[in-house]
Amino acid sequence: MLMQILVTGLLQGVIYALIGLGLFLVFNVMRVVNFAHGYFVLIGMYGLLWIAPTSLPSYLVAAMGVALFAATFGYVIERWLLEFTLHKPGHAQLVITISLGIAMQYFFQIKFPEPYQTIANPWPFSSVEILGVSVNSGRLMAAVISLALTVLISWVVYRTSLGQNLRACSQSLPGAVHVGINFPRVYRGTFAFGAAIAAIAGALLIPFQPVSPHFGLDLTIKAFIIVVIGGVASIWGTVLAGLILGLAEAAGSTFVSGSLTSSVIYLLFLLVILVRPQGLIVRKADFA
Amino acid sequence: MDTALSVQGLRVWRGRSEIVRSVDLTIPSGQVVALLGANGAGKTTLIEGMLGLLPMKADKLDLFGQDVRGSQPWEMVRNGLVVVPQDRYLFTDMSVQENLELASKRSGRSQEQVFELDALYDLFPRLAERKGQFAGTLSGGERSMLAIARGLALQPKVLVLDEPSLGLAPIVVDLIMSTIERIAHSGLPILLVEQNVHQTLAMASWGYVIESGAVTASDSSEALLRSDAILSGYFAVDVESVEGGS
Amino acid sequence: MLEVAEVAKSFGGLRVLTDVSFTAPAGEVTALIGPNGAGKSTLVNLISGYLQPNAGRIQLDGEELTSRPAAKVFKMGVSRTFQVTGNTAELNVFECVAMAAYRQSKDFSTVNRIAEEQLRAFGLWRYRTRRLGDIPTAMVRVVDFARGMASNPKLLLLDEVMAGLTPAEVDVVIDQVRACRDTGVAIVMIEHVLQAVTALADSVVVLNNGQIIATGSMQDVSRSEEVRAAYLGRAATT
Amino acid sequence: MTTLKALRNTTPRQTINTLIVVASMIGAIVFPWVVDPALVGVGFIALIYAMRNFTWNIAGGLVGLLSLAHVAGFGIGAFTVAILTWGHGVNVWLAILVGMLLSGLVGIVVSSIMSRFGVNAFFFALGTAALSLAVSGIAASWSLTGEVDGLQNHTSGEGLLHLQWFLDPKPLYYVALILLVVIVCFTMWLTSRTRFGRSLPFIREDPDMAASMGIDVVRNQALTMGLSMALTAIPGSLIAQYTSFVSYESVLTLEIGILMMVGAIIGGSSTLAGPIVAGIGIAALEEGLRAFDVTSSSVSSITQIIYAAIVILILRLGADGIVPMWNALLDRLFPSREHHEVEPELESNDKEPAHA
Amino acid sequence: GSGSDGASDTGPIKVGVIAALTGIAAPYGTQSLNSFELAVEDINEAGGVNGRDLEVVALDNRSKPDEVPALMKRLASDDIDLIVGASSTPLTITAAQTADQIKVPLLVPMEAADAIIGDGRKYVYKLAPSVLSDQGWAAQGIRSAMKASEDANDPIKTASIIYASAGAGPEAAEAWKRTLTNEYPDVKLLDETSYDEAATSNFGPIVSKAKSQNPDLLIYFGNPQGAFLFYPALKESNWHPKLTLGILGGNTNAQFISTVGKASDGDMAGNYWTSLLKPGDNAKQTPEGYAADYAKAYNGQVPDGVGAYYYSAAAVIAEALSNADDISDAEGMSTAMRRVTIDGINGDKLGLYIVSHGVKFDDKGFNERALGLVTQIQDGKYVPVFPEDVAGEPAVYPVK
Ligand SMILES: Nc1ncnc2c1ncn2[C@@H]1O[C@H](COP(=O)(O)OP(=O)(O)OP(=O)(O)O)[C@@H](O)[C@H]1O
Ligand SMILES: Nc1ncnc2c1ncn2[C@@H]1O[C@H](COP(=O)(O)OP(=O)(O)OP(=O)(O)O)[C@@H](O)[C@H]1O
Ligand SMILES: [Mg+2]
Ligand SMILES: [Mg+2]
Repeated sequence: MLMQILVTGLLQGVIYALIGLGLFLVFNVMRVVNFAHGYFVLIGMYGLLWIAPTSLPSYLVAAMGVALFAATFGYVIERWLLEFTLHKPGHAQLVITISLGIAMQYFFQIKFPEPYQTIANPWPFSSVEILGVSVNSGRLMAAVISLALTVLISWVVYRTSLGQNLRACSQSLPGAVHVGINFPRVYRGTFAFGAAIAAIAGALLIPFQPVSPHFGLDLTIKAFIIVVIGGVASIWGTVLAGLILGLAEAAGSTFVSGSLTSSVIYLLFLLVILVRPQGLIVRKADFA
Repeated sequence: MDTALSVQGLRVWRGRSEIVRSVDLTIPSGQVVALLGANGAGKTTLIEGMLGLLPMKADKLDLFGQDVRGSQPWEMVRNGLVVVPQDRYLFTDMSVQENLELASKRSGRSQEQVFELDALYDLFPRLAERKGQFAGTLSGGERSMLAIARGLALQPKVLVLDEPSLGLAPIVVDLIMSTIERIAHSGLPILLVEQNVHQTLAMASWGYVIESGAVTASDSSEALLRSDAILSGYFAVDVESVEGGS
Repeated sequence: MLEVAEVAKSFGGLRVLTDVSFTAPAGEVTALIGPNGAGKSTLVNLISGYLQPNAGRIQLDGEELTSRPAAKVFKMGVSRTFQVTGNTAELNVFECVAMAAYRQSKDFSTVNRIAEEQLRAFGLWRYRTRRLGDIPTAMVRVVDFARGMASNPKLLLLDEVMAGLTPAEVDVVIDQVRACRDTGVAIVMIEHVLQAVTALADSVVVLNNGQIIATGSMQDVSRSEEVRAAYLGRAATT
Repeated sequence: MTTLKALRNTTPRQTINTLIVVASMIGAIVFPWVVDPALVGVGFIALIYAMRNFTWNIAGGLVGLLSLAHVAGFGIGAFTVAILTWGHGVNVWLAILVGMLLSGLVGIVVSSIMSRFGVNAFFFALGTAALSLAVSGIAASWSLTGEVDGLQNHTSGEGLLHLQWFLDPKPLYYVALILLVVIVCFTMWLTSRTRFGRSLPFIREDPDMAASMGIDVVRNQALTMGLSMALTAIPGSLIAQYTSFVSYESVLTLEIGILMMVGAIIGGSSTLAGPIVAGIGIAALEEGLRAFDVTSSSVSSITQIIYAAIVILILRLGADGIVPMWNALLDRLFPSREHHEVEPELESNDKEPAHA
Repeated sequence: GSGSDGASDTGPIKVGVIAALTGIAAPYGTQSLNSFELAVEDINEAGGVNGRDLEVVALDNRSKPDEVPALMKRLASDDIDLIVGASSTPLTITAAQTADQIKVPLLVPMEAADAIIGDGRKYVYKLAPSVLSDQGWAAQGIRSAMKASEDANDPIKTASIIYASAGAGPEAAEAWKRTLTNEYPDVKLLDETSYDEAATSNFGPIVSKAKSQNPDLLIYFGNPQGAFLFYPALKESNWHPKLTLGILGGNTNAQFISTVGKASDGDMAGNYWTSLLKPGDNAKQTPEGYAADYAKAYNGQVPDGVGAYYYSAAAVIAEALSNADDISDAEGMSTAMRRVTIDGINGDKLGLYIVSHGVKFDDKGFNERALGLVTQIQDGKYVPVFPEDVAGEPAVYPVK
């Protein structure tokens, strides 16, 4: 039983972490709270539903395709709808992304009136035993790929000069300009990238997770929880928080009854915010 | 062409008010040019306008003989026009070292590194002591030092310093002034904005006095030191008292 | 009178102040000078309740200030200015000063009257409807100063209010500081503008590396070799 | 008093805006008599939106607390009336007061805990969202709140005392209107005349500086949050009386919380009028979009997309919201004296001695 | 609205529909409005009622209960004397309250919690049975499962219940338990788990708990977002109880079989309706015909019982109107509703009534003849298995 919770929780958690990561980057670099993030995941899900790939290669190509599409879409959104708000005080971007989410939700509702569909499992095996727990291949591969992407992203952010530019923009925009960083490009790139990651996560989810337009808001909120619990200081905080949320859900659905599961999870989340307002992982200056 | 930077008819807006009106200004290669003016005269606005951070219009804006009107600010920086801003704009959650690394990496593509990190730490030993500390927790003076060091790490071809000595101890001001002089001798053209008239003019070859967004005097520094312009333009507090005086 | 006794402060492993003691009597200007990063602003933060000292005590007229929260310290009569301006751009100049005046009176119109007086005295009246972000940067600190005065404080902490002012403007502020001192307020002034220190300081405290290396009149301390080496440099000879 | 006069130079903009306020007051009063009776209910909903947005904005706009906890306040207001009045026969006005008190208490506790721990604005939003979701879950599983089925009004009293009119929505409309006006006037008085109210912008912009002016940041923040949430309970109670039914799905959805925030922000959260304008505007827009033929269900989804697009468009035109945009427009059309003040003005008593 | 001005006596008879076309309940609302309109078209084609056409006036309540009263009042002021609605339980409760206040009859075709009628309302009529009632889907489901196992000479001995805490879950669980204890005291209830749909994205742990107890009968309720995950998880666990029993929600959703695939095989469920129901003798419209018409009219979408009940609701209204003495006001309309008697499928005059049970409203407004239908998924189709008079095929037991 415990094993079961551990395995399901961690597998789910890795995917949450990937979804959270896209939001984290956008929030951290641009200070934009992207309420449409969950709907970007839906782009991946509905995109694959629409393409309906039948083989593994076509599935992978389709996933790539939706990621590319989401990136382009994200770029356009950033360029035309968000960029102008970024230097201004107030929370216009918040409302814009909320509205964007609403528009996307109803677009999906019109295009895909039949809710809760999935695609056929593209992986060549159907389930495997891990530590005595049988796991659906879709879930397993989603987790594996998410993990690989997470590692890749953190490498980019911490080990490349691209990442350094990202962090510079996140801390002082005028500072970034004064050292010659083309910040609009960084912003657009980040937003497009965040959207692409979300779409990939969606593509990974759709083989086993039925999709409906309302799923977007749920995912957005989960992604936020992850980012907040993780803290803005480090990518690893986000990853850790993703895993914790996955585990909490798995444990919660077994041990807490009824609608209280969410309440318990949210209250726990609140507690974490209070105890660690800076998030789980805080970067310390070293007083060498 | 031996002018590093040359502007004509520069007008800069903040919001809907035109703050800088039709300014002409030239920085010859290898010289220090001083920009003087009372608080709120528009010095910072002028610099931010040149860099393209504020809405502006100019009849001419040449950097080493090339028309750079319409360039984005980051392009200006990459072309060598480096500004050490009055508000410093450090990367507060990065360490001193990371701030400098970031700047030197960004510049280090084609040019040879004139200002190595080690040289910068030699210049400001205080920063060397604070290498690992977040820039956000530095003292006021330490921030100024870091901002200047970061500017130099970008390997500028033209350096604009907006009140570099703000909040610095007299001994550091001396240090900075002599550093600026040394850098200038090595051939780097510098535009220096300072409140410290005498020290500034002693170092500069040419000076501009700006008042309510317009240049009211421009002369060699010796002439300027002796001129009325300094008295009426610089020491005056208010437009009205100038008007009363004239 | 402000009494600072054996105060120490460190951040993480970094000792910023060690064993700092001095007094700032009412009706006098005590100048706090020293090289950058000596710990002057930190000391102001300790006195005004923004930071808590690791050791030592701070008292104002015999009342304990140590470890009191900032708002409480203000109510007890300590006003301060900020060296690094925060997110104040959207704030209205008049409201800033009026808000501080509430220490003197709870009455709406009295408060507004005090604010008006102070703004006029500092030559800031014409800025009254502006946002702090729209007035020249150096003026923001003068507004801070006016704000401090509007609260009718017992102790005024000025952290580099003259930085960036033209010599003429410095003269204006010097007059204000004098006028304020003459009303019997204890003033602690951090300055790198020596023109002002020389003109105003009744006594000078020199900090270096978190320790006091000299105290006395400006003439006294500028004779000290250590002070010259650490702080004054060439300025001492001119 | 010269100070006040100097501060309150009437600009053309103010004159125009005053006229608009007067006109819309008159409009609001005669509204139920000039429109189709069925639209009175829409008018009532519009007032509820306005009240919701406005009360949210007291904490959200004036102090910058991006709160999603307000939906909990809204729900508490509704559930208190349901439990006390419908369930135990307590007078509804008393129940409303109790609801306000409870909701205000939640606000105070939430805010003081959060700000004590130094939570930043966005985290505040998400933390409070979590709280609302938790409260919603609790309401869905607690027998006192009717679990998933919610609570219904089976009482039959009508009239002002019972705050209930089964057939004619007009009286409830006027009650909402009067309450809205009272809340607005109270807030205006608070923010311009009292120390507490005047301290709010300082807390929003720079809590450190606020503390240096003797403002107890944590306390004032908590009080504002409490006040704001207490007032949000009022529209909650009114809705409960209007629909005679409350459940976690009807008054405790995060969507309501988000709508309050969105409404205040598109109206212009830096202004008092903004949230009201937006509330009424949104209700009118929803009504206008309903005019489309809904017989095909995708038309209904398309109206939602149009609605979202209009919101985005408004913000695209002016990121600060409708009312600031309007004010800027008026300033441009009728440049006022204030504009000239950008130049240093000449005032005889303004000259300081240039030299000592 | 009242008053019988001459013009309206010959013009079309307007019927109001309040549905959730947007928001959380939109999937239901959309199908119900579509079906209702389809039925009205069919009625009008058949010559209307007493020579007058029906006309639908639909309003979207956006899934928000607080919008409903104003919409109802607007319909009433538009001279509409009968309203159909309103998609989900909270919406319907508000509609029912308002109906009683404004004294306009409200016909509730679909399942909504009994609370909408409660101890009785004068103007509310509920067509479908209740989850909770003794003749409802939950109780019938148990009977059907027990009968299948008894027929197979392998009576069910143990059972477990897993249900979503939201929606009809708690009511279903209560009815299941009640029926088991009252009618089948020998069956041992091993476990009862309620889960939170919003926080459960993987049913692995819940299924493995059930697996460890190994009940003969696994009883489940979940909305689509839960059911579509639960059954695959059950399949992955490499364990299957002798029978799974569900009720409405996800198990009878139009997408259930195609999305869940093999994992749904043999699942028995209390179901609104299935297109395999045998039509009556008087049929102008058959269940299969309705499904085909719907698919033709709406892009090949497949309707489920929600649509069928709304389609039938229109037939009920036509029946009421055709018997009525006076339909010029709401009072007359209400009397007409109370007079309706339909015996069973296609038992109405027009032959358009396509659900499995008859109609006769009692004093409170509940349908006395409402009876829960039970279907089992066989070869990818919902086959009616209980009650016997409508059953097509015998039930399969044990599954696999
Ligand atoms: N956002 C704004 N809108 C309108 N006017 C502004 C704005 N910001 C600044 N100003 C005004 O622009 C003028 C020029 O300011 P600027 O900062 O360029 O002066 P400066 O010469 O650099 O002064 P300092 O010595 O204080 O740095 C000032 O009078 C100031 O009040
Ligand atoms: N939060 C902090 N964490 C770590 N170090 C800090 C922190 N705050 C200040 N310091 C360090 O403490 C030292 C003293 O800072 P302080 O601001 O008091 O200097 P100062 O004397 O006011 O200098 P200046 O004249 O340059 O303003 C500096 O070296 C600074 O880097
Ligand atoms: Mg400047
Ligand atoms: Mg300092």
